[in-house]
Amino acid sequence: MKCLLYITLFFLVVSTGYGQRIRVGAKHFNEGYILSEIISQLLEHEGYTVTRSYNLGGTLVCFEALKNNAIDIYPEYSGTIAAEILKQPQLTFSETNLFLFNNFKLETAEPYGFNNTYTLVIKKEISAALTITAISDLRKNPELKIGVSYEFLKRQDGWENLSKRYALPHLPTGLEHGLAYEALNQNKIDVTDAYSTDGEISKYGLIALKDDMGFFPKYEATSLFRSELGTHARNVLTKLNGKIDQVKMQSMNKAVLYEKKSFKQVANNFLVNEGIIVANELKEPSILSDVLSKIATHLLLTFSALLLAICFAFPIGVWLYWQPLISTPILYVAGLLQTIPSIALLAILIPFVGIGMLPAIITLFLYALLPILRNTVSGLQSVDPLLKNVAEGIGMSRFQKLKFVEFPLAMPMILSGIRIAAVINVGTATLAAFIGAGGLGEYIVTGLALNSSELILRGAIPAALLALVVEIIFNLLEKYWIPKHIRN
Amino acid sequence: MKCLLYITLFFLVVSTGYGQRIRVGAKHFNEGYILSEIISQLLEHEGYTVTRSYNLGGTLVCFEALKNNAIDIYPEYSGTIAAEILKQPQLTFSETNLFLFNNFKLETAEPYGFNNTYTLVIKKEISAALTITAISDLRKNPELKIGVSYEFLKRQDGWENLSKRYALPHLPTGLEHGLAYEALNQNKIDVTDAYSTDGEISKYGLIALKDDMGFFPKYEATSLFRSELGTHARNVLTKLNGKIDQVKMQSMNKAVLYEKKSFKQVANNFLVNEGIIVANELKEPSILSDVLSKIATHLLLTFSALLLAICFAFPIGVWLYWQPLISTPILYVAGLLQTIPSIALLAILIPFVGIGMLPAIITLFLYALLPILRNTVSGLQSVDPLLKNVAEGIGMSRFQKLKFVEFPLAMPMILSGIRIAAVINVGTATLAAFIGAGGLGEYIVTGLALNSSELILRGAIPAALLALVVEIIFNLLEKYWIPKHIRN
Amino acid sequence: MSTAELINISHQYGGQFYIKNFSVTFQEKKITAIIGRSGSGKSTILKFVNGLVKPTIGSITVFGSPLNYSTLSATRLRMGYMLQGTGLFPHLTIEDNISITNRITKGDINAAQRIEELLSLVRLPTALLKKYPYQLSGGEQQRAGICRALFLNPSILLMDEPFGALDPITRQEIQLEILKLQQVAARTILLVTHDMREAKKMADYILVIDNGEIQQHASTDEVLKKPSNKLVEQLIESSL
Amino acid sequence: MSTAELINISHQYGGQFYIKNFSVTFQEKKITAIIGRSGSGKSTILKFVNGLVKPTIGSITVFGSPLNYSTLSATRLRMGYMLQGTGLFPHLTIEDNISITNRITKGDINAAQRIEELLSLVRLPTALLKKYPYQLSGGEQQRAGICRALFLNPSILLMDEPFGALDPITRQEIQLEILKLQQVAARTILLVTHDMREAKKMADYILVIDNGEIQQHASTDEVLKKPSNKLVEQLIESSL
Ligand SMILES: Nc1ncnc2c1ncn2[C@@H]1O[C@H](COP(=O)(O)OP(=O)(O)OP(=O)(O)O)[C@@H](O)[C@H]1O
Ligand SMILES: Nc1ncnc2c1ncn2[C@@H]1O[C@H](COP(=O)(O)OP(=O)(O)OP(=O)(O)O)[C@@H](O)[C@H]1O
Ligand SMILES: [Mg+2]
Ligand SMILES: [Mg+2]
Repeated sequence: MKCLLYITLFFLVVSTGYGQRIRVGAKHFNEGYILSEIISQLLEHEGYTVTRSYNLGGTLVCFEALKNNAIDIYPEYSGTIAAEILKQPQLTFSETNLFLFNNFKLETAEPYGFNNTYTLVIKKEISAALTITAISDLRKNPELKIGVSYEFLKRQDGWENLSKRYALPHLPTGLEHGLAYEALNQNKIDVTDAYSTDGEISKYGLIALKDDMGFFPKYEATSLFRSELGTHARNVLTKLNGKIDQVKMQSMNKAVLYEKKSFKQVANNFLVNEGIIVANELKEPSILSDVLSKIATHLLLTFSALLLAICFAFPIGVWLYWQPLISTPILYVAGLLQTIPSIALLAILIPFVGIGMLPAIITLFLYALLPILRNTVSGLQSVDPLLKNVAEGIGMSRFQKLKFVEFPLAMPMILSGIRIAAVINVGTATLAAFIGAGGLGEYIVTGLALNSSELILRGAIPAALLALVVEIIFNLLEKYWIPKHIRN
Repeated sequence: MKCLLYITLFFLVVSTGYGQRIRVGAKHFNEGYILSEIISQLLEHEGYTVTRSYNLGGTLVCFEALKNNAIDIYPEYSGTIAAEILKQPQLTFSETNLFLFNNFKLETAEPYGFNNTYTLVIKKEISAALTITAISDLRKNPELKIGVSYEFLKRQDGWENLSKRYALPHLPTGLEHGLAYEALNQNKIDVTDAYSTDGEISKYGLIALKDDMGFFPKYEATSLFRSELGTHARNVLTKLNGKIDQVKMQSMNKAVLYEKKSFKQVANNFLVNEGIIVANELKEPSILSDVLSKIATHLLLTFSALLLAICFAFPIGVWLYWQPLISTPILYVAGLLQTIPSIALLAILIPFVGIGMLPAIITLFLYALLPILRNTVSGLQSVDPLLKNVAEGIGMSRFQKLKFVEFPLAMPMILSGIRIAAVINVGTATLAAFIGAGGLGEYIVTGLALNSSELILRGAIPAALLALVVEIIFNLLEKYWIPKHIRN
Repeated sequence: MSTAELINISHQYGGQFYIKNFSVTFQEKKITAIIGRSGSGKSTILKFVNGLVKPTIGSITVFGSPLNYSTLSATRLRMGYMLQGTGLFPHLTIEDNISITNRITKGDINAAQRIEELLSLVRLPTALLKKYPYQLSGGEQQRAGICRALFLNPSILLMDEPFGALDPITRQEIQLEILKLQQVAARTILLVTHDMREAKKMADYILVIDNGEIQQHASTDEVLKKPSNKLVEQLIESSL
Repeated sequence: MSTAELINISHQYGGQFYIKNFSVTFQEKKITAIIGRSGSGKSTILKFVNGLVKPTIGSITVFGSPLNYSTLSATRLRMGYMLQGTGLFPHLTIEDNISITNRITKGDINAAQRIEELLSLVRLPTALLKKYPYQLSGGEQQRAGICRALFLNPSILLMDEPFGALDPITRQEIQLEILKLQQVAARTILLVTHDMREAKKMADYILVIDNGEIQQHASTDEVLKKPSNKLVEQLIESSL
């Protein structure tokens, strides 16, 4: 039992360990993953050990995580820092940096070289034929058919104001954003709106028109990191300065979206092509190995928490059994813990223990306590009193009675409690992804975000199978531990 | 046992009953509640029985609920319907209506008479002194200090474009929205941005400037309802046409926010003052009685689910105990159910059973199954085989053996399972508010939305106490059912 | 018809055959004492008759017809059975333990009166009725067990060392009471005992078995006078 | 020093006093048979000595010093105790049941050899060792219980109707074995029994109690020859 506890603690220490270790966060969308992976591989190439805390949800979770020293670095956009995080959109880049440093001891690197904002795109042939390269060039071509997404029609940095600023005479048609590129391709429209780093720009070979009147706000990507980051690491990061232009970002986004390349692969190709790192064998995890590694994390989460809960609930359960008067209030507290909704509990823990596995394990641990505790107490209580008397009369001490008689006879009930806890844990652990603890929940969270039922199932099915496996393991343990006639 | 089942079913039927019943939904913010309450009281005054499904979360949940016949009516804004729901912001009001009818068999009433959008506000004295009543009047008064919220600075229908459109020369300062009214009051600024129906406009006696160049988009409030709604009910709804102007809405919002009036009270005052309904005694629930009624709902949710689970798990548990071969797979399935995250489960159920108590009870029921089932089986299995033999040898049938010997002796374990399930249910039931099932979770959900820890605690503390009460009840049951020496 | 008969029974416990080709017919309305060394199969025979153990091979006849394992409980209610060891239900009071068969059959017996009769038969004070088994001494528990077996006035009675934990005085009193009952309305009684004097006093017939085999089955007189072999002789000698 | 003494014991079970001012000194290294009617308090006396029941008033001396309730388990290991009813642990094999005290004391006894000795003493085949209690007959279980009580060779031995479920032959054999043991190394044995012949054969002293009161406590001869009152006389008569 003790030995199991040590193993758990060891895992915890290892998974939160220190040294030449840098923790890289990522925002929760394709481009965020790609950029984070570029940073990670660059750092790894320079000899750092990188802990990837991807899947950190939105801007605020990333920023909180950085602020609270749960990660060391993540890629962010200048406009987002000013407008969304600092709520002061008027700030210049250098003002932003000053503010970040003074208030949070955070710094940014130089921009990577691309600007992720709205833009208008046009087919290469038309661009060439009519020599259109900037938005203002559209003015002299009123015959061009412009079709923009409903969202762009509605937005205030959208069509209405854009056309006013550039005095564009066109009357655009609204269409679904998803259909715009196809429409362009089939020459149903000539111009549409897009994000400047959309992979489709690269895929369909489109030209992004220059915003020559500076209408669209700037969202320049850069590394945002904690000031404690050593000078060597900072120097390493400068290698990315100005290295990723719009076109490269587009083609990386395309590679992920349309060429089924993994984030790892895309990042690696970029770094090698740019000569930033030398080509190396990239251990590319297949879906299978990725699922397996997520299962491993999931198991680690579930079982560390379960083991902790067992190590806790056993002695407490015994103590409660010996001291029935205290037992009631303690069981009540364990019950109260259970009434805190899991997401709330996870959120509550962030300020105390940051993000990652630790708060997840604590949450799971707390949820596992009640079933084990209650069944341990009830199980011990329901052992035949005659046998308890015999054990005492024979000369067993309290502990020996527990070890040789009460525990073995209460074991079916205790195991039943552990099984309930284990299965609840496997389920609740899927929520742990919300705070970057990894595991199968990552698929589910990502799937919910991208509305991809394939991804959701990629997480849900192994989780369900895991529950099955847990059941089977316990069945075997039961067979091994409990003589058949006691099991019935 | 059976009797309990009937009671549960009765509650279910009553709570989803039919007749002259109209189900009114509400969007999840003050104005939404007020408008829904006005509709509800109007309908009630006309003799309808109204089921209030407030707390339906955002626009999409409301609309889905309406579309899927889970509610009959809720108040919505023209701009929101076009832009957010239909994603076609260019649609006119009548086009929107056509689209709604053709695609979803939904209709809208005439607008209530106010437009909830951004506006600029100014103090009455200044307005009078300088005769400023419209935004364009500001142009001639460049000395006025304008302070606007960071959000308004950032937004595209915010300051930048507004000042361009109106050619305003002022240089605004950014400030926290929460502080703007105070700043105005203390004459630190003269003009700020506001929502046109903000209660503060009424509270501080401010003048909302006319958007004379039509810069801000229109968000006119109206009743959105299912086409099946009878003509009489439609006629009743017309009584609201044009009856709520900006000022009235402002003062209603103020009454809720600053005069601590309840939604019910405010709605009632409005209807009576407008002469739409005759004054009647309004049974105004105090906070206490509101908490109590939420506790009642919470209890209803928890205990219906628990009773159902018991009614299910008992026979199944017995069956599994009798047929150990089937037992394993069935217990596995119960375990699988437990691995579905609760929110996902609630979401999955909406298409099948709509919103409200039913899906919540089903979810809670599924979660309660495993602990009861497993402990029932284990408990029955661990009854002393000698006593089972005696029971048989005496002449008991299978059922009698169960009733007289196995159940009583397994009772401590079965109760332990039920207690685990009950406490898990009390906790999980707080999530039920997300799908409009009511209960204490409403406070928590509302509190999370409004970032009010007072509200969160108003839900969390009674939930925790409820868990305590459940424990105490079960302690008493245990004392009553199980002889002391069997309990240990 | 309160017959009980084992026909060509063979049975194995955990692998190897323990009883082989065992046949015996118990005399109707008589007391048969079953005698034998520890582990010889006495309790097993009662379990066969009661249906608690189904023999691997062979058939059993009770109440004039073959034992039907699908309607056992009805049959058993007509057959009192007192297991070795008392087997009282720990969660029921003595009163409920004794009258449990009344609750099963929802019978119209006047339970209170019947309980009183039985208590005086086994010399138990009524003060014990509200107690739970764990509050009773070994002999008291055993006597409560006897009451339970007799409650429905069964016409076949299986008793597995029913008086083993009783002091000789009480033992004699109860023996006599049972004999009295037998005179009023005779039933078929199988009485497992280690006490030859008990067999001699109560039994009409004696069945001696060893290692699952019949050593002798005859009237009490005959067994006592002409033990069929050394073992029977020894058993009689060492306890008479 | 293997003394056992009850001094001025009074005890109540659930409200009213059951035993009052009870004092008795058991002869060291002798066998004392405790005789009495069912419910007279025989088992309770053994429980006092073992410490399972703490008397409401009064003190107990064992091994020459007052029974210390905080160090009971050490004391009990020197005191074999066989409860009424066998009380074998259902989850342990017979072997583990018998040698459980060896695991408790982590003693250096050669367990296998000791088990073999004890088995032959109670006439149990070694084939039973790997079985679980539920697979044994009543008498076999009882004998396993005797082995368990004897395992550590205790110098005080409390036996509550140890041979009640045994056939007379086995019973006699074990009685003799115990007497043999007693000759080799005498211990203080308290033997609760309902069998006067057993008392006569084995006991040096006899303690007769009734209703929690001592009726007679004297050497076996004296009790048999001069019963102190009617009850003692009856008890002797009805079972000798
Ligand atoms: N836990 C208890 N609670 C209440 N009364 C008890 C308890 N244990 C024993 N008694 C009562 O104390 C009396 C003496 O019990 P004890 O077990 O000592 O009798 P005994 O002499 O061993 O009888 P027997 O020969 O039947 O075993 C009995 O009348 C019994 O009912
Ligand atoms: N469930 C079982 N599994 C294996 N063996 C068993 C089982 N029940 C009984 N036996 C064996 O069958 C034999 C006969 O058992 P039974 O209980 O009939 O003996 P008995 O004559 O009643 O003995 P006693 O006088 O000791 O009660 C014993 O040797 C015992 O070990
Ligand atoms: Mg037997
Ligand atoms: Mg006793």
